[in-house]
Amino acid sequence: MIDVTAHYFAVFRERAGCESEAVSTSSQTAAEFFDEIAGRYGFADRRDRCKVAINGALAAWDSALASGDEVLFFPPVAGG
Amino acid sequence: MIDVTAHYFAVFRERAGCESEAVSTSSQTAAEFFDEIAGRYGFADRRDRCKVAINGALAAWDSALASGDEVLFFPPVAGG
Amino acid sequence: MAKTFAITAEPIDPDTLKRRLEADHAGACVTFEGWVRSLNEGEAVDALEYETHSAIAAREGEAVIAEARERFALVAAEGVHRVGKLAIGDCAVWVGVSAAHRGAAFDACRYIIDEIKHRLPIWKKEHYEKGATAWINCATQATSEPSPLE
Amino acid sequence: MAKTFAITAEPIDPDTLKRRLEADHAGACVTFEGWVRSLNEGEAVDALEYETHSAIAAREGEAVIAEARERFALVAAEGVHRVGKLAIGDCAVWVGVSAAHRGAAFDACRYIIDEIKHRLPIWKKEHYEKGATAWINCATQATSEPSPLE
Repeated sequence: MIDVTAHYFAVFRERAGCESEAVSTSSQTAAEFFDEIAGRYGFADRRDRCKVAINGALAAWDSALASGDEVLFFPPVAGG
Repeated sequence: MIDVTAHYFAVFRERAGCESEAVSTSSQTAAEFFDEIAGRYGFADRRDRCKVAINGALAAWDSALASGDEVLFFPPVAGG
Repeated sequence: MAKTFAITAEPIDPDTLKRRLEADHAGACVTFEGWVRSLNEGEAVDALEYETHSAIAAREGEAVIAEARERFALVAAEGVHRVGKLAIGDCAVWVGVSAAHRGAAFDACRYIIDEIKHRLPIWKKEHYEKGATAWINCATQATSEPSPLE
Repeated sequence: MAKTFAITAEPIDPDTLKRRLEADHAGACVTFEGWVRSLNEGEAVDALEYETHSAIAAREGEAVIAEARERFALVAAEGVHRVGKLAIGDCAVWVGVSAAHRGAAFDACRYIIDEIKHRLPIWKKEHYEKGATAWINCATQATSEPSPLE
């Protein structure tokens, strides 16, 4: 298990009911962690339409997580 | 023979040495009249790159001329 | 290098921004402004709220501008996206480019706004006259104007 | 119908012109400005002189704007061309359009400036630093940016 902080934006923040939270997880990658969190809060968006940032920079979904990471989940952008 | 007024713009004005002049001509169309004037002053531009206006409106090169017409010869435009 | 893209909570001032594009060898200037519309997908909109991650959005915006300067023969290119609560008619995003020739200026301006719209972490929440709200994204929009990226 | 295209001997004021494009249902605004460049085809330019037939040029400009409104889903479209003697950096021509969506705004703005450049009776004389002058037209320009119309 690792200890990370998850940060939620826009519709994800509203679904989660908080801007960020400490999470202990057995997920090894950003993708696994997203799926875990999305399942918990019922995020409706497909992961490939979302983005993740780790410690302040956009990251690939297969990035490995480490204890202490700040993981930011971005729902689909406004676009248009 | 008909009596018309020819008006010259930009490089045509400089070649002709005047803004306009009264001309008696046997030309029956704008195209014939252009060729006559172009020959007289050595206009270098091909007619299909130039335009003609008759009595204040752009006109086709095969327009017939009548006495009293104001005929405006436009060299190729700036474009770009 | 001077900053070429900014996220701001203040009103955008296009006229001041445009002056930064001036140069003796620039012959063409193309600007894009995105304005808050009163109607989206048939719903009457009262106001909009833009949320962002400022640091990542600004960095990604800078990256888009840099790509445009690589791809097109530009003199200058700048962009600004406003966030927070906006009213109908407010300018939400501004992009301006200058170039020797207009072809490059049009192509680059379009490239920049298309990429900004699709890549920057900026989210839009619409407040409707009837009181409801909705987060808007590409997937929720009708496909009247499909993106070249999708 | 209000005039949508003008020929003027006065400096162009883009900011004032742009306000005429505003409307609650407009979500995108694209503007084009043509600036006098210090260099053309490698020659150092001091100043430019634009000559026109004002009435015919204005009428043809109005026709171009009307065509753009037929072809693209626009909210508003306007254009102005300045004539007389201009200095480096002066705005010689301005085109602005607003639309619900940016695709139409970009396409229409480009259409209008392309047509204006090729159809309006406006002639450009360059004054070079070394004292010479030259009338410039499409045929005298290098083909670095071929027009779709030729």
